[in-house]
Formats: sequence, structure tokens, C-alpha cells
Amino acid sequence: MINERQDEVIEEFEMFEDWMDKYEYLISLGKELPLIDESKKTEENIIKGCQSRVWLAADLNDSKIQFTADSDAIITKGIISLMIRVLTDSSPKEIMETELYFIDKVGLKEHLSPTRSNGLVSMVKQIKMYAIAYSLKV
Amino acid sequence: MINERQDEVIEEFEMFEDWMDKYEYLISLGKELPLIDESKKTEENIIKGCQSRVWLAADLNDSKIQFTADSDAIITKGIISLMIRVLTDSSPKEIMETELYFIDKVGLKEHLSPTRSNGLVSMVKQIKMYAIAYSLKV
Amino acid sequence: MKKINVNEIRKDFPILSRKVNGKPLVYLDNGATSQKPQVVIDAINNYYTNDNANIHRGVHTLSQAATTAYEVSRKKIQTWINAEHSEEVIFTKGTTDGINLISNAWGRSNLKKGDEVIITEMEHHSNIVPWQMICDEKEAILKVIPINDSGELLMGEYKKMLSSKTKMVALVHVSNALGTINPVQEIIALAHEVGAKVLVDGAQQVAHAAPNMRDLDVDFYVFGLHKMFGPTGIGILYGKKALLYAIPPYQGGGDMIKTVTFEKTTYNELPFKFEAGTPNISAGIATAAAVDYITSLNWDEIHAHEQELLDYATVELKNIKGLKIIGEATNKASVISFVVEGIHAYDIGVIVDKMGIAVRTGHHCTQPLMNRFGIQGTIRASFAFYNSKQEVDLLIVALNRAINMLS
Amino acid sequence: MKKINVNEIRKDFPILSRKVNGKPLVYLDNGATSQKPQVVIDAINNYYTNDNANIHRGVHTLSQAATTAYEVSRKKIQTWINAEHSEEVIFTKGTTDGINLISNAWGRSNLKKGDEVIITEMEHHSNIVPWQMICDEKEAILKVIPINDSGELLMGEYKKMLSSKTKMVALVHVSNALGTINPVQEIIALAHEVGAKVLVDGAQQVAHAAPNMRDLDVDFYVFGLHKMFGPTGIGILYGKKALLYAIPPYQGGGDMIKTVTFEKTTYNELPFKFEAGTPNISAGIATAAAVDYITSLNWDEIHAHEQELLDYATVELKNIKGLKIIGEATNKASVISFVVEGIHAYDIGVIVDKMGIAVRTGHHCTQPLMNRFGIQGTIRASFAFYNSKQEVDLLIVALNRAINMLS
Ligand SMILES: Cc1ncc(COP(=O)(O)O)c(C=O)c1O
Ligand SMILES: Cc1ncc(COP(=O)(O)O)c(C=O)c1O
Repeated sequence: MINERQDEVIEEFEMFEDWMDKYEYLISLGKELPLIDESKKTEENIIKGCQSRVWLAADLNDSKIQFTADSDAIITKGIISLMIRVLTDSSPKEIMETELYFIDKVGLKEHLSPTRSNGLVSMVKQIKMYAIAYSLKV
Repeated sequence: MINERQDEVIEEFEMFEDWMDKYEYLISLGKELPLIDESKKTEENIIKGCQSRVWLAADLNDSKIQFTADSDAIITKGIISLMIRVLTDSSPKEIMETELYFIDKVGLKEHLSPTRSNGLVSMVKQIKMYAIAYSLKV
Repeated sequence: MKKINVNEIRKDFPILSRKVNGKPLVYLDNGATSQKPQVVIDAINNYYTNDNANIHRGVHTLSQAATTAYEVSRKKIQTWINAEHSEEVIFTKGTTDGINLISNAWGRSNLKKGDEVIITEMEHHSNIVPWQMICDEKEAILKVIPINDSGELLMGEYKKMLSSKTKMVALVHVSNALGTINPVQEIIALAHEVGAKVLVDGAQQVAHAAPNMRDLDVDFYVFGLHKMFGPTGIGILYGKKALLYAIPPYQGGGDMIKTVTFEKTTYNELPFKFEAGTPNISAGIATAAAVDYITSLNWDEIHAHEQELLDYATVELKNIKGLKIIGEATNKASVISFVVEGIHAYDIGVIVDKMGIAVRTGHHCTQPLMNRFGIQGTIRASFAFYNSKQEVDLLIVALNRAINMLS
Repeated sequence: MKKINVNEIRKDFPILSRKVNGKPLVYLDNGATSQKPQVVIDAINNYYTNDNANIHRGVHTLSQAATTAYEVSRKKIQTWINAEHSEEVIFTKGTTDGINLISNAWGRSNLKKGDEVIITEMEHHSNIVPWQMICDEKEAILKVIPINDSGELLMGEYKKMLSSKTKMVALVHVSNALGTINPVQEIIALAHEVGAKVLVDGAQQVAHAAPNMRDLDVDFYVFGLHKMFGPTGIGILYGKKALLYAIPPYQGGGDMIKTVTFEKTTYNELPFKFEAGTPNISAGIATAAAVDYITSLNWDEIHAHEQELLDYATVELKNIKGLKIIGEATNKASVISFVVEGIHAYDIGVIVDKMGIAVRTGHHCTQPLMNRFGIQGTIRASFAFYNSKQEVDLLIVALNRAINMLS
């Protein structure tokens, strides 16, 4: 399931001719509806990158995790939107076992480099942590 | 006077064909009679280089300074012997005004580099200090 | 005034002809670190290729050559900053290291409960945290000179703070986030009137002009070589001889001792007392090349050129709708920080980078200053003498495009 | 065992083909600093020429590339020393800096009056003075493990010293002045039994073999890159994660903070908590090249080769009348210290240098050790894997000639 969705995203990105198109798409994703409930933008759910802030919440519904997240930087938010689309509504086990290859494939790997100060790497870590935590509950 | 003696030393060194001859001569100078009275090898007269130790004493006789000095390293001692030959028995004023060019001219400049840890540089400084001090007494 | 030939100067810096993301590199992040002329790169290369040896303790030729070269650098710095004695020039790891050396070695031996240390609202974290740490330990009080909305120190407030309790005033010469050039000479004179010492953080000054130790009459002055076209991993702490003499050593180890026994250790003379361990020899030696390079340039022309870049970029940036410049001091170095309404600095940084433009975004290690302006961070373009007006134009084009995409 | 091809390896080190005083350089001062292979020089060169930018805070391409390269080096060191976590690898200025970091940050928060710190009689000043300074401040007691005439630690004495008062044992892995390889694993295990921590000074170890953090179970391990064929001005402090986590920061400044306000500063995570300020980026990046280079060599062969050099030189030196080797431990690295009766070490150093031979003379920053042997200093020949038996022969010829001239 997760991988199907990853492949879907990869296919989508193949349409783009240059970085401009790609980033315009990302930005448009970033601009869409809020990805998280304002009430969930708490200090607890914040992940502080050096430059942009990321909020992440995870809820268990029917043995599946629902992720919601946000960022104050729009490109970061665009990437988060892709990640949520790929990961949400999956079982903890699926998430734990998944390898997020689509980011690399669509040419956004730089944003997930541990040396980036945008908070995305910490977010991915946090996602895995949630999955582990919920897997004990399921 | 001092410069005459410097020129004398320079002339002497012109005979040497290579570094071996030069250093053999220096070593032979270093081996000759003690250059300082054992009683003057006090803690007070010591100049601590990082590697070899130098002792220096200065006495005023008839408005002229008599230097005696020594070192535990024989090459250092050889150079000291040359310096004493050039400088001793001179007036404080002469010593203060003199420029010790012979060391450079005879190709021993490296030993008088401030980065050498043989104590010679501090010795030359000390010689000038003595000259200044005695010049006030004369 | 005669103009410098930027195109010629750029040839001295090999990196400036490279491309980034397929576009010619427009390097406007000089406040973070400057690029290196070929002569500096060559000096490092030559050291490792021909002369590499440890210094200060060796009798052999290589060691002597390296030692001499290293000490030549010290003298060149001495001359460049107009210090009275070469032993007032201490080699450190960088600006941060120099400040920590003083906050630590001077602070431990000079601060006591109730004493006051004054810093400013525009300090870099490197000139805040060390003072917080030592004030904490010594129960001394940290006071902060506020700034106005243009990013200038409120001198009236500073004067009110000064008292016999003031022991140290530590401030930045040129603000890395605002560009403000502080009136350090006046600040130093005022501090001296109450018997306080002054440390000036010259990290951003040295790329724009040589600081003059004797004119400033400053007690301690710190900077790093990497922002002045020299190598990374080396910096300078200048200190007045009598003060350095009186301060205990900071780090212990090789080179900083005279004699060691298990019962008693005596310390070496200045500058070695503060230079424990094998230093960054290659960088130390290449420091001479950096100083030689910058002193070979015509600095009157450079000042005019940098001023022109600053003025031109300021006007052009102000034409962009929603863009607000942070820091509009009358006396400013060629550094411009700005924010764009409704757009995150990070997003702009990412997009302009795609067009080859390197600017810095974020808090610039000045979080309290960002708080003062109620912002998370800024976009900062910082110019060096090798930047051109065309590069300003490219920045403006890229910014407009980024803002377009992001709004 | 298969032999390494020294002639081939020497070609990797450009300096080894230079002449000194008209003679081919015979570099036997590896204990002071090692020479650099071309790949390390190239890495530095390439960084400055193509990628120079500040790290950890920039969004633009150059900054990202430099940051990634810098962090790759950290991982390579982690693997090389077999550390469990990459954040246990802290970049420092060098060995001395690493020891001072621990004596300071760990010492200040862990030592109290009456506690004991144990060092050894063969320590380098860099592992003596920092402990003297902190013991002085904390009124802790510095104890010294004595050695026998061969230059080996008296383990019985060490065991007697250990008690619940022992808080730290700090000792050298391989003695720079004697060559002795200390039984650090046993020493660490014994210290742990009484709850003491152990810092090992690996400055001389790293040129001869990779130290293994997990096998040793050492708490802190320090070394510098310049003695392991890497650049100057950079070193490594390894520390167990839990210990590093608990220790307060050493220096304050950029990069080591999470948030700064004038009221409260919170510190960054490991390893950054201990890496304030812009680091030595070029050297950090070139560290990867140094590790790659040495791991590309066959170390079984190198050990055999170094042992052969040591054995051969030892026999040949002993044939020289009046020559006495200082340090004859059973377990020895390829380092030989010696004195010649009636002749000052300095004089020998000067004369053999004229013949192109670089050896170190003096106290090797181990004055207490020299006192133990009742000498002022020694002549030291320290071999690296690129040294050859022919070079030993040249040393012997030069020594004989020098002794001839000087007796
Ligand atoms: C055993 C030992 N410890 C410590 C040091 C100090 O290392 P550095 O000068 O690189 O800080 C050295 C090198 O001189 C050494 O040989
Ligand atoms: C004003 C100012 N102070 C201090 C520093 C710290 O310098 P470094 O990181 O080179 O130690 C910087 C550079 O980032 C700076 O701009």
C-alpha cells in the first residue's frame, strides 16, 4: 500500500520538466488546506529545525495511524503533504517496515539530508517512533 | 673595534669549504677551555632554552664589559665563544650600538633565529640588557 | 574615486567561476565565511607538500622552516592590526575560541559576585553564551544594551549602565545580522572611565577593514581568519600585554609551559602561555598569505565599492513589494538582512539557491536579536569586495521570481 | 608475511622526495607529526577551490555539500575507531584540546575535594598540566603511577592506588618519548572496578593502529589527525554517549545551542553541544580522505614492517659505543629514544640535520619522565610505515659521523 502510493508520487513527478515545475507543484501542495488542526499545533507536537518549524500529530484509528502535520515553511509543508499522503492510514507495522524511497526518486533527497535544518529528518524519525509506540498498543 | 673583530671572524670562516669544516671548527672552539668560571654557573645566570642551557655573566672592568658564558651543548658553546671574542672588552655604548652581522655572514644565522630553542637569542638579548644597565653606571 | 576592477579580482578566487545548479555561483554568504584567493590555497598546499613539520620544538630544517613561517604570520597580523607587540597576538581556533578563552581565563580570575558584564542586544551567540556561563558560575550580572528600530545601540542606555560594578563590556564591532557598525572607540573610552575592560568581537569587521588596536585602545579583540579570506580553523585573540600577562592560562599542555614537575609547573611566556598543544600549523602559515593578499589591495577603492553595492542593493531591494530591511543603521557594513511579508525565509533561500544564489537564511546565531524584532529569522545577503553590481541584479531577479512562486 | 612495498607507498607522500641541505630527506620525526599523502592534500585543495562554505546552518548548495562532507568524516572516524554512535565522535582542535575539554567540563562537574586523579610518570605535558590545573582548583589529589627502568608501568603500584576515591585515570596509550605500549585494556577494567572513569591519550597510537572503542570499553579517548597522516588543527574526542550527555558544555557559542535568550539558554544535542563556533571545516572534510587512505593499506603488513624497522634500528643503534636506549619495554611501538654518553642531544640533532636526517631532540614534552631517568632529553627516531631500512642505515651513518665530530 505505502509503496503503491510512493510509486504514484514518483509517476506524478516524472511529468515535471525542470525544478521550477517541481517546486511550483510542491508550493501548491503546501498552500492547500491546513494539514493539521490548529488545536494540535502545541508545543508538544513541535519539532524544531534550526530554520523552519514542523508540527506532527499521530492518532490511531481502527489499527491504522492517521498523521497530520504542518510547517511554517511552505516547501517543507509541501513535502510533508506528500509524506502524509504516502504514509497515513497505514498500520504501525507497515510504517515501521517501510523505506521512504520516493523522496530520493523525485529529486527532493536534499531536503531529507540529516544536515538540513528544516526539521524534516526529525519528523521522519518521529513518525517511526509513533509507529513503534502504537505497534505495542495494536 | 667590534666590527673589526666581526670581519676577522668572517674572513676566518671563508676558508671553510663545506658545513663539515665549519662545524668541526665550531666544535673545536666549543671544546676549548671553559668560557666561564664554574662559580658563575648559578641559577641566576642561566638562560633556559628549550633544549640547551646557556650561562652568561658580565662584569665591568675599566668601563669595559667582560662577558663570560657557557652552554651544555657544544655547538651552542662554539658560537658563544665567537660572540664573546667579538663582544667582550667593549664599552657598553659600543655593545648597545653594534649590529651582530657576522653570524649571518658566516652562515650560522639559523642558530640565531628566534625560533631556535638553543637559548642563543635570549643570550643576545641579555647581552644588550647588560650593556644598557652598565651604560647607566659608566 | 578610482574603481576597483572586480572582474580582475574575481580571478584570484577559483571558486567564483564555478556553477551551482547549472547557474554561475553568486556567492552572497560572505558573512558566514569568505572565499579564498589562490595564494592562500597555494600556501596551504605548499606547506603540506614541501615543509610539513611540527613547530617550536624541532631542531631539524623542516621544523625550523615551519616555525619561522608560523611566526612570520604572527608578525604580519601584528602589523595589520597595529598591535604594539607581537606577543599580544595569540593564535586561537577562531572567534568563538577567543571569546571563550577570555570569558574563562580572564573571567575566572577577575569576576566576583555582583560584578557586571555588559553585552548588547545584537550579539552573536558566541558573545552571549560564554558570558552567561561565566556570570552564572561567578554570580555576576549580565546586562544588555538595547537597540533602536534601526538596529543602533542606545548609547544613553549604555552610559546609564556603566558603574564601578562594570568589569567587562563585550560587544560586536560589526553586527553579522544587521550590518551595524558600532561606535566601538567611544564605547571603549566610556568603559575605561569606570575601569572596565572591553572585548570587541571583530568577526565581521575584518573582511571590511583592518581594525586598529592602538587607535581603539581596546583590551581584547577577537576574530577568525576564515571570514577574512584566510583558512578555516584559525583565529586571533589580541590582548594588551599587561592584561594577558596577568591572566592565568586557559588550556594546559605542550608549548605553554616552561617547566613541569608533578609538584609544580611554571608557565611559558606570552604568547605561548595561551597556545597549548600543536596548533593549526598549515592555517597559521597560510595566514601570512591572507594578510599579504588583502594588504595588496586598494582599500579606499574597496570601501567605495562595498558602499556602492550596499546602496545599490538597498534601493533595489526596497522596490520589492512586501520586503522589509532589518537593520538600517546610518553606519553600516555591506550586509543586508530582510524579510518578505508572508513568506518564510527558508523557502526563499531554497528557491534562490536553485538559481545559483547563495544567501543565508535563519536567525544568524542571534536569536535574542530576532526576538527583539519579533521575527524568526531573515534572509541575509552579505557582500565582499569581489561581488559585483551584476550579482546584485541577479539576486533581485531571483528574489522576484521566488516571491512570485511563493505568494 | 607479505611485505609492503615501501617504495610504492612513499610515492603517495610528495614531501618524501624532497631534499634537505642537499641530501634526500630522511624523515624520522613522525612522533611529532606525520607526513600527508597526496589524497589528503587534494581534499583540502578541492574544498577550498570548489566547495568552501560554512556548515550546519546554510540552506544553499555549497553549505549543504560542505556539511555533508564534514559529517561523512565523523562517520568514517566512528567506523574506524568502532564507536557505537556517531555523536560520540566530537571534533576538537587536537589531542591537547580534547584533554582540556574533559579535564574542564567533566572535571568541574565531577571532581570534589579529596577525590583522586591518577596519571602516569610517562605522560606528555598535555596529559599532566590540565589535570594539575583542575586538581588545584578542586583540591583533588593527583597521583602518579611510577615506571620501571625499561619504561613500563608498575601495575602493582597502580592497583594499590585504586580506591573508591579514584575518580579518573588518565594515561597515554603509546608513550611518545619511550615507545611503550601500555596495557590500557587491563588498566581500564581495573579502574572501572572502583567506579573510576578512564581517559586514554591516543596521540601516538593512531599512526600505528586503529584504537577500538568498544573493545577497550574506554570512557574518553583523544587523538589528533596530524599524527595520523591527516591535516593539522583537528582532533577527535571520543566519549561514551551517556557520559558526554551528562557533562556540561565546555565552550559557548554558535552551533552548540538550541535556543538562546538573555534569560535562559538551552544546549544542543550531541555532538554539537561540544562543538561551539565554526570548526576547522577544511580539515574536518579532509579527515575522511585520511581515514580512507589508511584503511586502504594492509595493516598486518604494516605492523610487521614497523616491527622490523624497530628491531633493526634497535640492534644497529646498540652497536654504537656510548649509546643508550631509553625505553626498552617488551611491548613497544616504532619509536626509539636514546642518549649518547658525553654528547648533548641538541648537538647531534644539529649535525644529523645537515645530512638530511630529521630526528627530534629534547624532552619531548615529558619533563617528569626525563627527570625519572636523570636526563635532560633524548634523541628520538620515530618511524612511520613509509620509512625504510635504508633510512635506518642512513641514520646510523649520520649518527656515527656526528658522534665522531662531537667526541
Ligand atoms: C602522547 C602525546 N600526548 C599528547 C600530545 C599532544 O598532542 P597535540 O600537540 O597534537 O595536541 C602528543 C603530541 O605531541 C603526544 O605525543
Ligand atoms: C559577529 C560574529 N561573532 C562571532 C562569530 C563566531 O565566529 P566563529 O564561528 O568563526 O567562531 C561570528 C560568525 O559566525 C560572527 O558573525
